[in-house]
Amino acid sequence: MARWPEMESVILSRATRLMMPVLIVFSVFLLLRGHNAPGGGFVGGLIASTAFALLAISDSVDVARQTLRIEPRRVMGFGLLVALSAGLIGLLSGGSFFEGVWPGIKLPVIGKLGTPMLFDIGVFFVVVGFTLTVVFTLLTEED
Amino acid sequence: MAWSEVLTVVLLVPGAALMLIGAIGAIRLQDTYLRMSATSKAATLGVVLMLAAGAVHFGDMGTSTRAVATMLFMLLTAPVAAHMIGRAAYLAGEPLWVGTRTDDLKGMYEED
Amino acid sequence: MTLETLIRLGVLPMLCLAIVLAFVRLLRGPQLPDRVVALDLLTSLLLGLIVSLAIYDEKPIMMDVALVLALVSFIGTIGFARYLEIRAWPGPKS
Amino acid sequence: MFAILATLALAAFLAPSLTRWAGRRCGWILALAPGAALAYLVSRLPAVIDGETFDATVSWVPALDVSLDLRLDGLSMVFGLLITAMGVATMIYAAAYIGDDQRLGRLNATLLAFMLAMLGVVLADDVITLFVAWELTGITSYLLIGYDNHKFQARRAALQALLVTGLGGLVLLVGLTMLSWIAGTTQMSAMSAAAGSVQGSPLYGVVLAMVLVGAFTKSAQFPFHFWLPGAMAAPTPVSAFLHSATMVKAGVYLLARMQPVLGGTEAWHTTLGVVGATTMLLGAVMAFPQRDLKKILAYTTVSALGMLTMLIGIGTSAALVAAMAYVVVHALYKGPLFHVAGIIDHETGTRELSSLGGLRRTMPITAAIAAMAALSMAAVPPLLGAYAKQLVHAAEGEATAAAGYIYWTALATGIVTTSVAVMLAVLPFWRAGRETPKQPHEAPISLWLGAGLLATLALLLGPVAGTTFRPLVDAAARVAGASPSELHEETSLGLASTSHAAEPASAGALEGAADQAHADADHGAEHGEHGSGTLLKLVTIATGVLLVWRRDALLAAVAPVGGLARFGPEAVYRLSVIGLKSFSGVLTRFIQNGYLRSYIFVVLLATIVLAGYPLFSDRAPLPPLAVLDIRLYEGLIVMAMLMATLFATGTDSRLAAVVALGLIGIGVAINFMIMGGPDLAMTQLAIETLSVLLFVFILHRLPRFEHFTSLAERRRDLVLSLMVGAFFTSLVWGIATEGGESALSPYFAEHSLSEGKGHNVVNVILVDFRGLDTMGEITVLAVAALGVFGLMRLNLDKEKKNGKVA
Repeated sequence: MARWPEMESVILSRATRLMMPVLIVFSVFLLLRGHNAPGGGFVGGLIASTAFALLAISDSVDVARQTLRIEPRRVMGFGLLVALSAGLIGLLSGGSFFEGVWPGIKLPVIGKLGTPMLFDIGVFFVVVGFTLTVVFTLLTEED
Repeated sequence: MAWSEVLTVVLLVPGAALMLIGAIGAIRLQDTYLRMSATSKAATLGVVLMLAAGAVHFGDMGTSTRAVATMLFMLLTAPVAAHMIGRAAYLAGEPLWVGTRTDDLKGMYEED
Repeated sequence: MTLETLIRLGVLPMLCLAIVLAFVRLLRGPQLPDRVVALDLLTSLLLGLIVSLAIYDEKPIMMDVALVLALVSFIGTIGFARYLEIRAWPGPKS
Repeated sequence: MFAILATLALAAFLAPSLTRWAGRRCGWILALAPGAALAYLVSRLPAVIDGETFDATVSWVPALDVSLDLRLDGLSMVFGLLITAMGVATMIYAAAYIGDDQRLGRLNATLLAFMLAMLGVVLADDVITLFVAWELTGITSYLLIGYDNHKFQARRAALQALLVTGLGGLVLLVGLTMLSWIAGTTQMSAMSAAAGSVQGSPLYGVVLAMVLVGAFTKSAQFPFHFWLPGAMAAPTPVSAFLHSATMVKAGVYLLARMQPVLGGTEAWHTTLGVVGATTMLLGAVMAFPQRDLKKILAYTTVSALGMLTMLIGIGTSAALVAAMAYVVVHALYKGPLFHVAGIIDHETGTRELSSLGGLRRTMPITAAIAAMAALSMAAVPPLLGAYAKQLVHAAEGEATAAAGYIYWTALATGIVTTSVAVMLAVLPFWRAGRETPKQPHEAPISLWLGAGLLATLALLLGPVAGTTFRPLVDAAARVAGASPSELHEETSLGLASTSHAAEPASAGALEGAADQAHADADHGAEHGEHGSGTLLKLVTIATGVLLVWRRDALLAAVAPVGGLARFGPEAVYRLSVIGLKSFSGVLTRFIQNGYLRSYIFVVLLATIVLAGYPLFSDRAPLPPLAVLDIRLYEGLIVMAMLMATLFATGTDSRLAAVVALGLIGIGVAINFMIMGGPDLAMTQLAIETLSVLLFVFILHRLPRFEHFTSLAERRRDLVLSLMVGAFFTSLVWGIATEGGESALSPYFAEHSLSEGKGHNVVNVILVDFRGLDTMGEITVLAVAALGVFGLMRLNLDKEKKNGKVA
């Protein structure tokens, strides 16, 4: 007989397991190329959090929390910190707050590194943190 | 028409046709399960074909890999989605079409 | 018969007709699952539309949008299915 | 000059810890800070008297060329000396008076902070610096009045003072900014050059009114005077320092400082003259019936401030000199009187005039100080008060605007002030002894030392006023606009008359001086019947004493008039505060009634009205939209979205509505894509997914679907939504047809690669050009998430508490 509450479907959880890495890679890909082609922190963050939300639905919130390993709120805090430091680097290196600083290093895949890129990564983490905090809180309530 | 254009057309038009058939199926078929089988199978195959046409048409490395990724994604998720809807509909007590002969699931999800 | 005219006269009208039909199912669909099916179908149709437009307007960027739209349709369907299950069979809890 | 401000600031900062460490002796130590400032000013005194000025500037906001300009000239010297001298006396007095109350540290710190602010006001040469210091005095005064915050009376008085002076300050800010805009400079010293253009400009009336409101509220002029008696709820050292000698004179200082720029016009003279005279009379008359010593002193201060405003209103050189002289003299006698009142309260436990008497035997020194101060107040020669009063009488004669009114009010005030002086000095000390709650004995030295010094100063300076006191006052008057030529003739005369008075300080000699002053005043005034000044003075003093003697009978007769207070300005203030509270209550109940529906309704309505009106009120009807080449499928998608909207609003099943919304979202995303915004489309799609998910989880827990709103409400909402729809359509329509090219997008497009190092303009804008906005947005996101978490956590705990959760 069907057991409740984990009315989970094996097919769905297997599919999610398979898809998680693809989605995460795709979201990071969107994030890093954001500067030169459609993408960026917001979209990347949303896609990544959708992946985790899917995991939360297919299996359960606790599984999703374990896979994420870090408390979503802490992710958000970390994101804000990264974003702020990106702004401060501009200030510290003589320019004004949030002035873009381009050290001129050019990585093969990602392209030129710079503080706006760092800021974008900060945005990515904040968006992921934000969405997952909301989704997980709602889900915990429900389960 | 260049060789690649022919291939694109060969992939694109049947894709669109299949999707139209899927839509017609969704309209004419009698109950949820039949409609679902039509849409998930026909439409998904149609999309895959059109994505392939896209991949062929844009030869460059980046786009075609992404198109292939989307195709794989569709091939993976469509059946899972169809399965989930079907089960949910059955649980929700959707009536089967009067003409269905066998219902394998009868009795499997009894109220406990 | 260039590719563009073929798409404009062939593929797009077919897709538009399909969209109309799917939409009729969405409106008429007696029960919720029918509507979810219609939504799933509509999303696939729109995906097809995006791809054909990408080819028609020569914009490869649109293919990324296609992937995201596929993601949308899958997760939307899963969400609705999950909801239907809970509503249909809340289990001993409530 | 910044050094003395810095020392005061440092002292204020260290005061709390210093007070704890030094205990009762902290008063003497902390007095060093104002003492140092006093020493600095005195060292600059000779130079300032010769007309020299000292400037100091620190650039504060270079972008708006706002800088901290300080200037030490005659006028600021007089007030500076006043503040620092009174400051020293107050610090010593406060420590002894408050004793070992653990909040003494806070009081000392605030007092020193106030001194800093007051010096800031007096030394400021830049309008903005003046205003900042002006507001700081308001805040410190609020803190000081509300010192006994456990008493409701003190809190209410503090709030009242803050509101009245605060609002006045606000009006003053507008006035000053307009003034500096017209005059072209924020430097007050440079403004006098632009006096012509200021007085000529159409805005002169408005600027004048605003500056006057600022000054009148601060200096408690009628009808804003009621906050000052209320401020007596502050501890006595505060009342002595702020509400008699320094802060309330800031308004007078501002008038004197603005006299060269705004003064000289008919409006200036009449307003100041009338308001000043009325306040002067009102203050004196209301002081008479009071029973509490401090209230009497408060009302007499109001009266003195009225006189000062009137003198500045008269505006002749003699009047300005008299005003400056009276500013100092008033502080010299009012400060000690307040300290005496404090000593009486401290020693006998009560401040009720009726229950005080025969204190001269138990408190001889205090009695002597009170006598000296009161005599100076009643302008009995040879005290400095007499000299000042003589100048005042001379000046009153010269009044042109509302001369009659001024003359008679001045006369009446003279009488009442004398009687009040008698009430203060004679009754408590020389009347038959009365038993008081505490057995009175002489106050400790630190309590009467400050008052004693100031009172004896008034005594010593009296006879030699011409040589020592007068030059300083002239320097100040010159800054306030008195012309040196007239002053000179006045001084020589004053000198002559007081020189021979230098030998025996007999009253007669000074009488001669008074006559001559009156004599030369005659040729100015129309009234011929001056006769001799002495007769007038004797009559004033006699009537004053008479009034005191028959006080009780007089009060009984006047009692019914007391009912008038109900309609006074204080009642107006109270009513407006109560009215404001109830109005805000009603408004909040309407706006914040807890239903999300009404919030949205108010927001949408406001948007349409506020944004719609300016956009479409004066515009020609929208040009016909050129038929865009809308392709078939675009039209189809829009049609689908429209149908989905109708369906979503019509259906009863929430989830069907969610499905429809999902479709609309996807339609929008595709439109974005067609318009050429792929990453916008992607973001929209991703958000669409997540919102569907969130909706699904939330809907699951909502109760069965019922209609909360009545049919009428739904019809109203329909109309509103149609209006909103029409508004946004026409907005987009206008933009589409207008096609006004914005300067921004080309700029971003151009520089996105060169500066932002990225081809994707949208992302470069988001992350680099407008990085700060995005920073703000993600912070908002974070806070929102915490909000959701908090709310949800709340429900969870509740359910756990009553064990519902399995």
